[in-house]
Amino acid sequence: MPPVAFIIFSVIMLVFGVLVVVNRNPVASALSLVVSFLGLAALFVSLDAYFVGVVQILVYAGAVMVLFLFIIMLLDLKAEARRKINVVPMIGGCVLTAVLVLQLVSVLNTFEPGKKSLVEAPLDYAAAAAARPAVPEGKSDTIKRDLRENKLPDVRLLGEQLFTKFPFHLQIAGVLLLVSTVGVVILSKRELK
Amino acid sequence: MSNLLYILIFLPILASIAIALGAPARLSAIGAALVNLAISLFLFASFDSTAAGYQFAASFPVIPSPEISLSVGLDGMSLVMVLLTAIVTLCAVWVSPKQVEGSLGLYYCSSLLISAGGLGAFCATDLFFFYAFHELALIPTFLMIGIWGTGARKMVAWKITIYLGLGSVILLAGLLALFINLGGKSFDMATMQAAVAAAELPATTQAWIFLTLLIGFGILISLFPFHSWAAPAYASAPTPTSMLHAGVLKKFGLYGLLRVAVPMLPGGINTPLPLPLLGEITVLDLMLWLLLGNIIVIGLVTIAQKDLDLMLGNSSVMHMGYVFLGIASYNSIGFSGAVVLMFGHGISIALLFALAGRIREHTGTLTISRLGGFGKLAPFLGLTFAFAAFASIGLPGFANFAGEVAVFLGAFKGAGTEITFLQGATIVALWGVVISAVYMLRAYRSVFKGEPHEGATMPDLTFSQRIPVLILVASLLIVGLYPPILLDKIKPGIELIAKAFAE
Amino acid sequence: MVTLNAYLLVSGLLFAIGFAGVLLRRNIIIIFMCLELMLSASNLSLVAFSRFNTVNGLPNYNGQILVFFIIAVAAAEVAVGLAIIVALFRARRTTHVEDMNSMKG
Amino acid sequence: MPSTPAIILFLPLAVAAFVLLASKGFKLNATVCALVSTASVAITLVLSLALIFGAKSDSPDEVVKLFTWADFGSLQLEINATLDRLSRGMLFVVTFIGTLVHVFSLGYMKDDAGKARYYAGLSLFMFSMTGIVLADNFAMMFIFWELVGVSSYILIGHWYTKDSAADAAKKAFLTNRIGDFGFMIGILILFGATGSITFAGVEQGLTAGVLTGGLLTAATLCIFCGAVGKSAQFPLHVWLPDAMEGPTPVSALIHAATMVAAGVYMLVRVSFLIGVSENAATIIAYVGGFTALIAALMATQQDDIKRILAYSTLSQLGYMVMAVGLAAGEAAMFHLFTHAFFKALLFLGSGAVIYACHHEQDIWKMGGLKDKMKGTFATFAIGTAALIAVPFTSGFFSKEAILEAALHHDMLLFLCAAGVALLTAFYMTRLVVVAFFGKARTGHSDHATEVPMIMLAPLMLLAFLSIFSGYSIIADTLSPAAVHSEFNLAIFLTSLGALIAGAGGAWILYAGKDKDPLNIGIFRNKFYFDELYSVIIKFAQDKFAMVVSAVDDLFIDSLCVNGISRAVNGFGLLLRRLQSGNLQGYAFVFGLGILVILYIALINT
Repeated sequence: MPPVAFIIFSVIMLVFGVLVVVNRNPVASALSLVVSFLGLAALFVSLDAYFVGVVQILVYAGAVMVLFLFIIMLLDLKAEARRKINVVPMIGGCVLTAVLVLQLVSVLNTFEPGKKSLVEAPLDYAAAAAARPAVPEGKSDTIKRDLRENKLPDVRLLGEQLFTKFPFHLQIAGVLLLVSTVGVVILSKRELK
Repeated sequence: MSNLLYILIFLPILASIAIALGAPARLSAIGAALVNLAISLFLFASFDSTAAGYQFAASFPVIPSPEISLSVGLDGMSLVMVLLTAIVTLCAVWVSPKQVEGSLGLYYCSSLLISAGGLGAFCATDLFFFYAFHELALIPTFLMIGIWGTGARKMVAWKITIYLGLGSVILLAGLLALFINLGGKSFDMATMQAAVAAAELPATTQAWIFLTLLIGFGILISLFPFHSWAAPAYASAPTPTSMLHAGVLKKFGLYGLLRVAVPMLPGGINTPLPLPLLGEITVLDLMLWLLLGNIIVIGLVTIAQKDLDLMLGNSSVMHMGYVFLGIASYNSIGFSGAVVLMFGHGISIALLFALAGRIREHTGTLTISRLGGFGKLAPFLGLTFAFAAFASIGLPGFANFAGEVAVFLGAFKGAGTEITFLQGATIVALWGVVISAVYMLRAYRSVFKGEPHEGATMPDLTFSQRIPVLILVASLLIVGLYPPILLDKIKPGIELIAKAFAE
Repeated sequence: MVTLNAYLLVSGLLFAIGFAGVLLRRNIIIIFMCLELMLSASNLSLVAFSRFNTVNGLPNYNGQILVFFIIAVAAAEVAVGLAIIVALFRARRTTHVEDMNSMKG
Repeated sequence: MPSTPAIILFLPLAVAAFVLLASKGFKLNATVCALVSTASVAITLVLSLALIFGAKSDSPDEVVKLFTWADFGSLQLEINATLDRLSRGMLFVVTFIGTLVHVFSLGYMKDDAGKARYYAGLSLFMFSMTGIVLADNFAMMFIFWELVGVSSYILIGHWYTKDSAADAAKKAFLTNRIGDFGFMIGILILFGATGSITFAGVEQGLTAGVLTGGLLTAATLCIFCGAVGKSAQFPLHVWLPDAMEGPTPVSALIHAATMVAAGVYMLVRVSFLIGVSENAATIIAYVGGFTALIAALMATQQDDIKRILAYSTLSQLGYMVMAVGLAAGEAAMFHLFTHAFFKALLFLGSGAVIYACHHEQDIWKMGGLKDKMKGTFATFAIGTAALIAVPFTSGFFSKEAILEAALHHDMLLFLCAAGVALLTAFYMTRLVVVAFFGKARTGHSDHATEVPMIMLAPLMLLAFLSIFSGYSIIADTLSPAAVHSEFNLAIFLTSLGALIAGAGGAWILYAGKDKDPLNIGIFRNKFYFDELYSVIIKFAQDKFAMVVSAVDDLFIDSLCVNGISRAVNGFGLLLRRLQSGNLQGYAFVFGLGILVILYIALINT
């Protein structure tokens, strides 16, 4: 990806991120967040993380943000009435953020490994294919085949890792989702007994 | 055989679980207490009084390093304490009401758990469980006072909990210091005792640890000036809790001093420590001053009480001073006296609280001036209260007397013609015998003698209510008339402890 | 060409924007959105690290798997969080954080 | 087969337990209980006589081991029976008077509701008193010493619904406790110094000279404290007159003949101690003499028949203690022996009078009883004669012995003793004249009739002994100690003169009078000792206790304990401020924390 595209998507992402914060209307904020996530997804794609990029759009920009909008509609939130702005917390928050950014810059300035560009870390499909272990006779390795064909089997590689190295964690995540589902159902009941 | 002690400890716990699961509360509790008493009596009968060291020992490893194991065993001293616990538990459960506000099950469970904690602490030969079991008993005490107490029960419950919790923390610090200084490898008491000689701790270190233990245990025993939790707590607590705590649990601290501090810190008692405000003072002298505070100051405080329950609570604080005196005498006579006195005091104070509780149940008050002539209205109550009062002020024929005499004789054993601070303190402490007679007889005179107040009623105890009272009276009398029944069992173990610092 | 630091900088800025939102906004739903921004910013860092630390010519997929989990957890969090907000709104008729101070000691 | 001393000692205890259990638990008839109790004491009397007559004149003193009460390894506390002339004789006195009192009580307490309890108390007392007599060591002595106090407490407070009786019982017990406090200290000092608790062991230690000087005097005086309490010597004499609230037979047994004499007995038992401590002996003698004098003075102005006798007992006990202090222990024991009979006689006689007058005790409400109660009057007169030492009665011989000892040692004490003899004659004559002579002053005494035989018989037996127990034919065998003093004209004349002066003076003053011509407030009010003590108790104890209690409450509980808790509470309140409930405040602090950590972790390195 050329630097121009990187800059464009980064700017989209950041600008709409700022809009999320400064918009007085929650619906506008939510929509800004969707756009910001789209920019983020593009950056993921620029990093060859196609699956994550797609998930970001599907889950975040799609499902989660719909949920947000739903709730905003449900609660019928109007634009916030102007309240008296508390100066001290406001300044404090801004200063803290500024300091954070400053720290970030100073750390990145001295972060040597971060100075290499994408060109210096090229993807090498042939080497990757060669590094894969041999499969038993009669079975085929689709990942290897794809790599040989100079394609990045992104989803397959992720899935392979997920199911071979982290199956337990995956199940825990599943349980977590189940629990949260139950929790939400209970919380949403009108009369808590 | 060796599993008997586990049964003894865990039976009350199992019974509480059963009650929690819906078993009839009173029946299960009395059943468990009866079985426990039977086991204790069996242990008592089959105890070999010629052998020193722990009997019925058993061990169950929990953590290999540092070595913690649920090991149990009895020597004469713990045997007596176990017997005391079993007797008082049965009586405390028996006098518990058949109906209470709230959960009856919790009421009985609490009593059983206090008992289990006491039994565990007395049986344990592992320092960790020795401590842990006592802590177990504090929680139900808090619940009982907080839920079923009278008067300012919440305040009192918090006070006792925080106070005893503080004492426990100080105690824990002392025990850990001892543990680390004795090698820090095993919590087994016998192993630690064996390490004493090799460790060769500097006398000052020993003295500091002893002081920490004295304060820690002292708070649990209501040693002056850490006594102010005791009387209000006993006055406020429901009857079975007062009986169990004053009768049994409070003895844990004294037992601990004799079991841990005295034999494992042989050089700690006579080494001067530079203390703030007090200057250079040995732990022994400090202990003597404080026990005089218990006996004389609290004795006078007791005289000034206007309520029977507060008076009994304070008297129990006061009498702890005599047990301390027995420990301070540092010879086997004094130690034996201390153990017998613990037994006698435990039984007599439980009896007094049981009878006072009965009066409160009926009249709703224990203010002495509002009671009178109960001897005529309820002769059995009057007679047994007299027995308990006589026992409490140390008259011959009751277990307390045997203990007190031994304590006094122990303090003078080998004194020669020099009157040191120990002997001087003993003479002052003797005045406490007069003081306790004053408040006890005054209260007895006002409550039980004379004509009853106009319109006053007091039903006498029913047959079923008499049984626990008679058990307690009988225990006092048997030991009082023939002390060797306890002394013979205590002797080998006590001599072992006495030998530990004589060397 | 684009360096790792560039990605990290962008990610950090996004994080800072989210952080500022959390500190400055009073509407709890917007605060919640800002939290999502911060999570996403960390995702970007992870993906960037994953891409730049190649293993045998491929991105290090461990990083992306972490992102996957973060998204899963975030989804759950959003669901529960929004349910709580709804419950709160029912009780208090407000989404303003300054009105939610029953934890004040 | 248990030995004879064991039976004598433990039979009463068994009976006491039996009576208590049987009457309370199984509702056994109270009269049966009374008879069982009486029978048991009669058995002990027979056994004591058997001990006396079984012993040959030259048989050595022995100690019969009964059982070890407590074994501490390095120290054994044993319950033993020491058998020598002293204990055998004392045993006879105790069981003999005990038997008579039991019998007398069968009549006196016939209709009492608490008869079973009364007899249980009597049996318990017999057990305790026997224990004191048989003791061969200080521990055993102390055990039974305390038990005697208990049984006395029970019996004085027999009519416990009566406030005065309940108070008297409490007073007696507490006063005795103060004496016991000293007694115990004395025992402890002796034990500490000699390492022994037995009389023999302590004597051996003292002979070896391990304990001398001030500490020995202190120890002796501490031991004496026990006697001061039990034998009601000044300054602890106040309980005895009040103890007359108990049933009259109890007064005869406990507060005249036996228990109060236990102090004297104990002093004689430990006379080796007094022998080596001269200063203490002098103090003891003077305390005894002083008590004898003030008690006699107080007796002259009392109106209650039993109180007169009580003060008379005090006075006679003072005599005995004085004798002990003058190293005339034998004279003291001899007087104890004779006094036991005639004082028991007088008390039982007064009991008979009270019984006949429907529990009237004021002598000014009696009068003219000599014709209505001939038997009682005759025996009472004999008792009086013995008490005021009419020549050739038993009291004459024993008092003579004491006077002789006083004459040889200390002129002041001799004069004091002679004065007491005069006063004794005076107040006893006053009592007899007012109560028995003249005419009946109230309906009660007018309708009095002779008491039944079961009450009269013990009186007669005692009257016989009051006259003859001083003669060597009885005294030599039965008495714990007999003194045959040489006839001394000076003493004879002094005592005769005192007798005539006292009795004659009283006759002249009181014959035919209906109210007391004398009114000496200080005697009548017992030198205000009771008032003084109640003030002392009120201030030194009750007020002091209140102050201590208040200090305890304010300083330790409120200031130290609750103060700490308040400090903790205040600190908590302070920390509570930080808990603002502001979500973003928390987030701010949180972020700040992260920045600080980042700074430390990444930049500062």
